[in-house]
Amino acid sequence: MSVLTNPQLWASTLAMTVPLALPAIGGTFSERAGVVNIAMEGIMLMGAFFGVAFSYWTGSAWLGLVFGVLMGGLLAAVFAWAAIRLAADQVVLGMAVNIFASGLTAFLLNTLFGYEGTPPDTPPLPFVSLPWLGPVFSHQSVLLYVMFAIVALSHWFLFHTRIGLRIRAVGENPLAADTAGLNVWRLRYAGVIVGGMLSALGGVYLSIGILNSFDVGMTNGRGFIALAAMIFGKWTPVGSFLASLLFGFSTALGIALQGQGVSPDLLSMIPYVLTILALTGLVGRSTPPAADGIPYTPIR
Amino acid sequence: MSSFLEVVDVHKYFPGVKANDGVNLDVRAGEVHAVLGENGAGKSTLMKLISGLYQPDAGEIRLEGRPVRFGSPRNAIRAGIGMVHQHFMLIPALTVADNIVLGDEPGGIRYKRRTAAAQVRALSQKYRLEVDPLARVEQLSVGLQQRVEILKVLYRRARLLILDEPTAVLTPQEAEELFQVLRHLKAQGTPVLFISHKLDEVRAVADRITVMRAGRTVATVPAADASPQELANLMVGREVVLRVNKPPRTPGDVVLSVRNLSVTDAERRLRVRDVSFEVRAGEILGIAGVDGNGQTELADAIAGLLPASGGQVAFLSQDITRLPPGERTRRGIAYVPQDRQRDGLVLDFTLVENAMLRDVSHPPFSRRGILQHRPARAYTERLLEAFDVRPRDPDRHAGDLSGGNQQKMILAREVSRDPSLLIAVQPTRGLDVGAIEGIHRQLLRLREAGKAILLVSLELDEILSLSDRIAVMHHGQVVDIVPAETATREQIGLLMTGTRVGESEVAQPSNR
Amino acid sequence: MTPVLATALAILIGAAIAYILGFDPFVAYGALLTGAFGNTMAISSTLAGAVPLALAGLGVSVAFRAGLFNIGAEGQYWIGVIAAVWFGYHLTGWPGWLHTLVCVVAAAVAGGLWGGLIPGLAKAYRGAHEVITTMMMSYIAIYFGQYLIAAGGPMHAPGYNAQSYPIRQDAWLTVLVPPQLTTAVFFALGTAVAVWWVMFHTTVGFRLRTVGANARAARYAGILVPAYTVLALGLSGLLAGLAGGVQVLALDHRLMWGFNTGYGYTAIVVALLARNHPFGVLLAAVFFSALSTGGQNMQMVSQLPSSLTDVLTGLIVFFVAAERMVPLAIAWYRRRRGVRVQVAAAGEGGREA
Amino acid sequence: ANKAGTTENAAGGAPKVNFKVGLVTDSGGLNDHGFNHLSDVGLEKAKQELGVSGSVVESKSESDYVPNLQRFAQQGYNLVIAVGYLMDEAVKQVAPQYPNTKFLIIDDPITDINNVTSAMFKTEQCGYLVGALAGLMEKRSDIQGLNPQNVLGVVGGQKIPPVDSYIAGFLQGVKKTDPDAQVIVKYVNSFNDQAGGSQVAQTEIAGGADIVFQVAGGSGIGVINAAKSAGVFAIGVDADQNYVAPNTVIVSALKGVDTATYDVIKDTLNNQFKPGVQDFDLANNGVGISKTTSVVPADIVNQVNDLANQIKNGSLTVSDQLPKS
Ligand SMILES: Nc1ncnc2c1ncn2[C@@H]1O[C@H](COP(=O)(O)OP(=O)(O)OP(=O)(O)O)[C@@H](O)[C@H]1O
Ligand SMILES: Nc1ncnc2c1ncn2[C@@H]1O[C@H](COP(=O)(O)OP(=O)(O)OP(=O)(O)O)[C@@H](O)[C@H]1O
Ligand SMILES: [Mg+2]
Ligand SMILES: [Mg+2]
Repeated sequence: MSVLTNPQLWASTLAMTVPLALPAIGGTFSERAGVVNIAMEGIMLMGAFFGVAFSYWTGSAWLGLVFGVLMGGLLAAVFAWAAIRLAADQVVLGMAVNIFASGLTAFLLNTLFGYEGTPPDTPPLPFVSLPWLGPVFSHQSVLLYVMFAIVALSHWFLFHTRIGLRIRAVGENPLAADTAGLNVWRLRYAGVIVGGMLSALGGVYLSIGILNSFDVGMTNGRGFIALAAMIFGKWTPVGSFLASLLFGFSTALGIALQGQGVSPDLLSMIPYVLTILALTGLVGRSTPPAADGIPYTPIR
Repeated sequence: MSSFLEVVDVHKYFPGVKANDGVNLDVRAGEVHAVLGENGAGKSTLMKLISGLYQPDAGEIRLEGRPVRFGSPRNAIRAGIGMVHQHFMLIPALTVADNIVLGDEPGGIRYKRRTAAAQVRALSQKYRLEVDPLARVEQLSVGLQQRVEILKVLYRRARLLILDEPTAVLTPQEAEELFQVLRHLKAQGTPVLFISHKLDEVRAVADRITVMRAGRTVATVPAADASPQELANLMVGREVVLRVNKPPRTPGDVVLSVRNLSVTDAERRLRVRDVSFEVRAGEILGIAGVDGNGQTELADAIAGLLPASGGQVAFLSQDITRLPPGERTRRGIAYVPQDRQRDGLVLDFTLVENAMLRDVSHPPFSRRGILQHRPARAYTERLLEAFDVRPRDPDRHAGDLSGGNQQKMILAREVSRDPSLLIAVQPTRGLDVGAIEGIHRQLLRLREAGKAILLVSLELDEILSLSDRIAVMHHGQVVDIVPAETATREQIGLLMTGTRVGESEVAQPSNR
Repeated sequence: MTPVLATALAILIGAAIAYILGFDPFVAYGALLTGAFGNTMAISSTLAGAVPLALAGLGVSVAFRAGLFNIGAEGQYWIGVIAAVWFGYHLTGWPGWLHTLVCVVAAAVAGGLWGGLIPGLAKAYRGAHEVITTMMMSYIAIYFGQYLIAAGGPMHAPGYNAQSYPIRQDAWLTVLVPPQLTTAVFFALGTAVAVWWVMFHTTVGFRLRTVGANARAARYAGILVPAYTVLALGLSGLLAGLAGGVQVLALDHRLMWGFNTGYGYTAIVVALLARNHPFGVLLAAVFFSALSTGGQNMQMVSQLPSSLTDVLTGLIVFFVAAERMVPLAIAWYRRRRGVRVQVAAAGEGGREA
Repeated sequence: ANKAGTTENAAGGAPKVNFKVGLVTDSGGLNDHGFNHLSDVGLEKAKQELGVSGSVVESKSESDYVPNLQRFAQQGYNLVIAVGYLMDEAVKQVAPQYPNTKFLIIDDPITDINNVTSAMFKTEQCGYLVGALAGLMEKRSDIQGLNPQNVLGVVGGQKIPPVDSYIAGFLQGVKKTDPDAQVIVKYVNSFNDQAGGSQVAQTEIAGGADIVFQVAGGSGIGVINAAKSAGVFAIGVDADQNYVAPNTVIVSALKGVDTATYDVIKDTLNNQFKPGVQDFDLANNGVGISKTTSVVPADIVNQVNDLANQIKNGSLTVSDQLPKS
C-alpha cells in the first residue's frame, strides 16, 4: 500500500505520539508510586498555557518550557498533597484538577491575552532536521528526541535504579515499604510530581513544540487517551510509548486515508477501533500496581 | 545479664481500644524472650511500638539504657531493631532479593540487582534458609515467605530480632529449623523477642516468657519453670481445657468422593496430581502437609473456585466436577477458606451483609430477589450470639473485627448453613487457645451431627487430635491416608516430607 | 470537608481572583445565585439541566459501586440520543405516550448495549480494562453521530445545517414549568429511587456491590463475576443512554452537530461527589447545573468570563475531596497554640523547662 | 487589566444611548476563532461607535440557550443576538414571547417571526475568490516559494455545511482558473485541535500542496503554523488572519459576521429592523476577501476582482454544494 510507504505517515505518527507518550509515562510514574492520576489532561493544559505565556513574556521558548513544566509540577504537587497528605479520593481529585485547569487556562487566556488567542510572535521551540535518518526525521520538534530519551530514561529509572525500586515498592505495598524504612510519602510525592512534569511537557509540546500558540481546550482529550495508553502499556514507560505509538499511527492513518470518498467521521474512528481490537485481541489483562489509588496514612 | 531493651509502662490507644495499657518488658542481651497472650492482648501492638511503626502515647522505651523515640520504622532499623511482622510485610510483585534489600540496596544511583541476588544467596546459605533470590514473592508458599521475612531482618544485621508469630505457618520441621537460627543468633549475643500461641515451642526455645492479657503484662517467668497449664491460665485468666476428647463414631455414607483429581492454579502450574479419597458422613478427614503442597488448591477445587484439569469430584453421589461454586454451595458444601480477609469476608460490608454473602437468594435473606433486611438482621444476631462473635453488633463492618472474631464469623456463617460437607482450611490459624478451643468444639459438634468434614491444617496437633483419618499431601499428591488413632507425629512428619515408610508399617497400625 | 464549607472556601478564592482582576465579587456572586435560583425561569433551567447529569451520574455510580470506572458515559449518552431520535422520527401513528416510551426504551437499551455489552464482555472475558474500552467506545459513538448527520449521512435532514430530522412532536416530553423543565424530571427522580431500591434492596444489587467491594469474596460467594461485570456496565450504559434519550425528547428533539456537551464527563464528577449514593447524585446534579446556569448569568451581569465558574467548580470538587483539611488545620492550630501556651508558661514560671 | 471584558466604556467613543444588546454564543464560546468571536467584534465596534451598551454570555450546553436568550429579553434588552444554528429552536421558542425585543440569529434561516432577523452568509462566494486566486498563483512558475507540483490543500474543521460551503466555493474557483490542479481536502474533525490541524496540513503539504486554505476554526491556527514552518502559503478564513503569520497568510476569505452584527445593531437602533432572512454576499460586502500580501502579483488580484464583479452582477453563480464524489 502506497499509504504505508509515504514517509509523511510515519512523520505524523511520531509527531502525534509525543503528546500521548509523555503524559502516559507521567501517569505511569504517579501510579507506580501508588497514586491514581487521571489529571493528565488538566496538567497538560497548564503546561501548554504557561509554556506559551512564559515563552512570550520572556522571549525564550526554552524558558517557556521550563516554566510550563514547573507550573504543571506545581499543580501536580497540590494534587499530590491532597492525595497523599490528606488521603483524599484520587479519582475525585483528578477530575477536580482537570476542571480547574481547563477553567483557569481559559480564564487566564481571555483576561491576559484576549479572545484572539496568544500573540502570534510567541517564539516556538526549534524543529530539528536529521535528513540522514530519512524524510521521517526531516522536520520534527526537538521534543520528539527528548521524548525518546525520556522513554529510555524512565525505563531505566523505574526498573534499574534504587529510587525506581523504592517507588515501585510504595505503589505495591506502602505498609511493607514503610516497615522496610522507606519514606512512603516522600516517594509518592516524587512519583506524582515527576509524573506531572512529564505530562506538562506533553502540553508544552502541543503549544510551543509544534506550534506557538495556546487555545482553550487545545489538549483535546489527549490526557485521557494517555490514560488509556498507560493502562494499555501495562504501567510501564516502554509499554506506554508503544501504546501511544499505535494511537499516533492510527490517527495519522485516519488522516492519510481521507479524501477517497469515505466519510472523515468514519475514518476518525480508526484509532479507537484499533485500540479496542488490539486490547481484546493481543494485550489482554493489565493489572495495576497493587496499592494504586489506596492512600497510605500511617498510624504513629 | 544487662538489659538490652526495656519497655517501661507503655500505653497505646486506638479509638475505643486500649491496645497497650501499661506494658513492662525487659529483654536481656543474648536471651530468647517469648511473649504470650490471647488474641487481641496487645502483643503485635507492643512489637510495632518497639519497631517504630507506632509511637507510644505514654511510657518509655529504652535501648541499652538510653531512652529512644522512633518516629518511623526507619529510625528503629538504624538503631538495629529488626522485625518480622505477623502479617507479612512483603511486596508480592517483586523478587525475593528485591524484597530483602529494599531500603538498603547495593549500588549508587543504579540498583545492583545481581549483587543483591548474590548477597541474598550467601545469606540464605549461611543461615540455611534456602530460597531462590530471583523468584517472585507471589509465587512462594507462605513458609518460604516467612524465610524471606527473616532474611530481610538478617540482611540488615539487626541487633534485636523481633518475630511476631513466626511459626503459625511452619511445619514442625520448618519450625525446628527456625529455632536453630534463633539459637545461632542467641549464641552470637543477639537477643530475640518472639510471639507465639504455642506453649510447647515457647517452652522449648525461650529463656523467659512474658504473658500479656488485655493490654497489660501480667507476668514474666523463666521458661524452665512454667507448665503449659499455668501459662494458659495466665493468658486467659481462667482454667482452660487443653485436650479435646473425641468420642468414637462410626462413619456413615460417602458424602464426598474425589477421583484422580488434578488441578492447575491461575498461573497454570500443576498443583494437585491425581488425588483420590472419600469423606463420609460423621467423619473428619484431616489433610496434613507442608504448606504449599497443594492442599489449598485441592480445597479450592472441591469448592469450585479452581477448575479441575482432570479427574472427578462427586458430592452425595452426584458428579459436581463442572458445577460453578454457587451451585455447589447450594447443594450443601460449606467452605472456610484460608485467607479470611481476601476470600471469606467483605471487610467493607456489615456483619449482616457478610452473613448473607453466600445465601443471599434464599430466605431469610431474600424473597423473590428482594432483600429482607429485618429477618436477615435477626438471623445475624442469633449467629453472633451462638458463636460468641464480638462485638455482638450486626451493623459493625467486618473490617472492624479482630482476626479471631472474623474467623468465628466465617465459621458461624458456614456451619449454620447446615451443610453436608464442611471444608475448613486452617480454621484456627493465628487464634489464641481460647478461640481454638471454641472452634475445635464446633468442628466436633458438626461431626457429631453426622456431617462430613475436610480439615486442612498445618498444625499437626490439630490434625492428630481432631481427625478420624489423616491424608498426607506432598508435592500435590496424597502420599498416604492413615487412621488417626494410631498415627504418630513422627510418622506423619515423615510422610509430609514425601518419604513413604515401608508398606507393612503403615498397613499394620494395630501393633501399636 | 462538608460540601458547604468546600463551596465557601472555593467562593472565597474565586472572589479574590475576581477582585484582583478588577471585578466586583458581590455583584458576580449575586448574579450567580439569582441566575441559578432567582426566579421560576432560573429554577426551571437549573432543574432541567440537572436531569441529564442526574441520569448519567446514576449510571456512572452504578458502575463505581461494582468497582468499575465507566469513563464513557458521554458516548453512551450520545448513542441514547441517536436511538431516541431514530425511533422518534421513524415511527408514525403511534399514541404519543407509547411513542415516547419506545424512544426512551430504545435510548436506554442502545446505551446499555454500547456501554455494557462491548466493554463488559471485553472486560469479563478478555480482561480489557474498562477505562480504555468505555472511553474508546465513547469517541466512536461521537464520531458515529457526526457521521449520521453530516451531509450525505443516513440521518441528515435536507437543508443547510448538519442535523437530523426532528422527533415527531407527539413523542416530545411535556413542559411543566417554562421555559424548559419537562416531565424529564420525573424520569430522573424515578430512576434515582429505582437505582437506590435495586442496589440496596435486591439480591442483584447486593451482588453488584459485593463484586465491587471484593471480587474474590464475590467469587467465593458463588457470584458469577464476569456476568455481573457485564451487568454493571450494561446498567451503567443503560442509564447514560436514558439520559440522552430523555434529554433529546425534552429539549432539542433532534440530533445536531455540537450535541456532545460534556454531560457524560460532568456525570463522573457528580457520581464521585455524591459518593455513589443515588439520592446524593440528585443533589450533586442540581448543584452542578446551578453552577453552570448561574455562572452564565454571572457572565451576563458582570462580564466575568464564564470560565471562572469552571475554576470555582474545580476548587469546590477539590475541597470536597480534601475533607481532611479541616481536622488537619485544627490540629495544626491546636499544636501551634499549645506550643505558645507552653512557651508562655515556661516564661512565667521558669520551672517547667 | 480587562482586555477581554466588554464592559469598558469607550473613552473617546460615541455618546451613550439607551440601547442594550445581548450576545449569546453557542457552546464554541468566544475563543472559537470564528463566528462567535466575530460577532463579539461587531458588538464591540457598535459599543464604540454607536454608544450602545452590550453584554455577552457564553453558553455551555444546549440546555443553556433558551435561558440565556430569555434572560436578556426579560431584562429589557433591545436586541438579542444568537450565534449559530444550534440556537434555531431556542430562538423560535423565545422570540414570540418577547415581541418587543428584536432577535438576530447568525447562520440560520428563520423566516416567519417578525421580531427575528437571520443573517446568512454566502461564504461559497468568498471561497470561490480565494480558490480562483490560489489557482492563478499555482499556475504561475515565477512566484517564489511555490513548488512545481500543481497541488492545493484545504483543511476543514468538521464536515458540516458552514465549512463545506467555503470548500465548495474554493473548489469551483480553482476549477475555473487552474482546471488541472489537484485539491487535497481533509478534515481535522475538531475545531479546537491545533496540533491535529497542523498534522493534517503537513500531510497535505507533503502531498505537494503549497497553498493551504483552512476552514477549521481554532484548529486552523495549527494549519497556518504548519504552512509557516514548511515555508508554504496559507489562506485564512472568516477574518483577516494575516496577523497570525504575516509572510504565510497571503489572503483571507472573509465572513462578515462582525459587519453584519454591527449593521443589524445599527439598523435596529435606527428603527430599521428588517425581519426575515438577510443574505450577506459579495454584493453587499457581507462576505469578501482581505487585502492580499505582496506575494500575490497585481494581475492576479485584478483577475480575482473581475471574478468578484461577475459574481456581484450575477453573471457568475457559485454553488454552496460540494461536488458529489
Ligand atoms: N490499627 C488499629 N486500629 C484500631 N485498633 C487496633 C489496631 N491495631 C490493633 N488494634 C486493636 O488493639 C488490640 C490489640 O491488638 P494486637 O494486634 O496488638 O493484638 P495481638 O495480641 O497481636 O493479637 P493476635 O494474637 O490476634 O495477633 C485489639 O483489640 C485490636 O483490635
Ligand atoms: N451465582 C449467580 N451468579 C450470577 N447470577 C446469578 C447467580 N445466581 C442467580 N443469579 C441470577 O440472579 C437472578 C435471581 O437470582 P435468584 O437467586 O433469585 O435465582 P436462583 O439462583 O435461580 O434461585 P435459587 O438460588 O433459589 O436456585 C437469577 O435469575 C439469575 O439469573
Ligand atoms: Mg498479633
Ligand atoms: Mg439463587
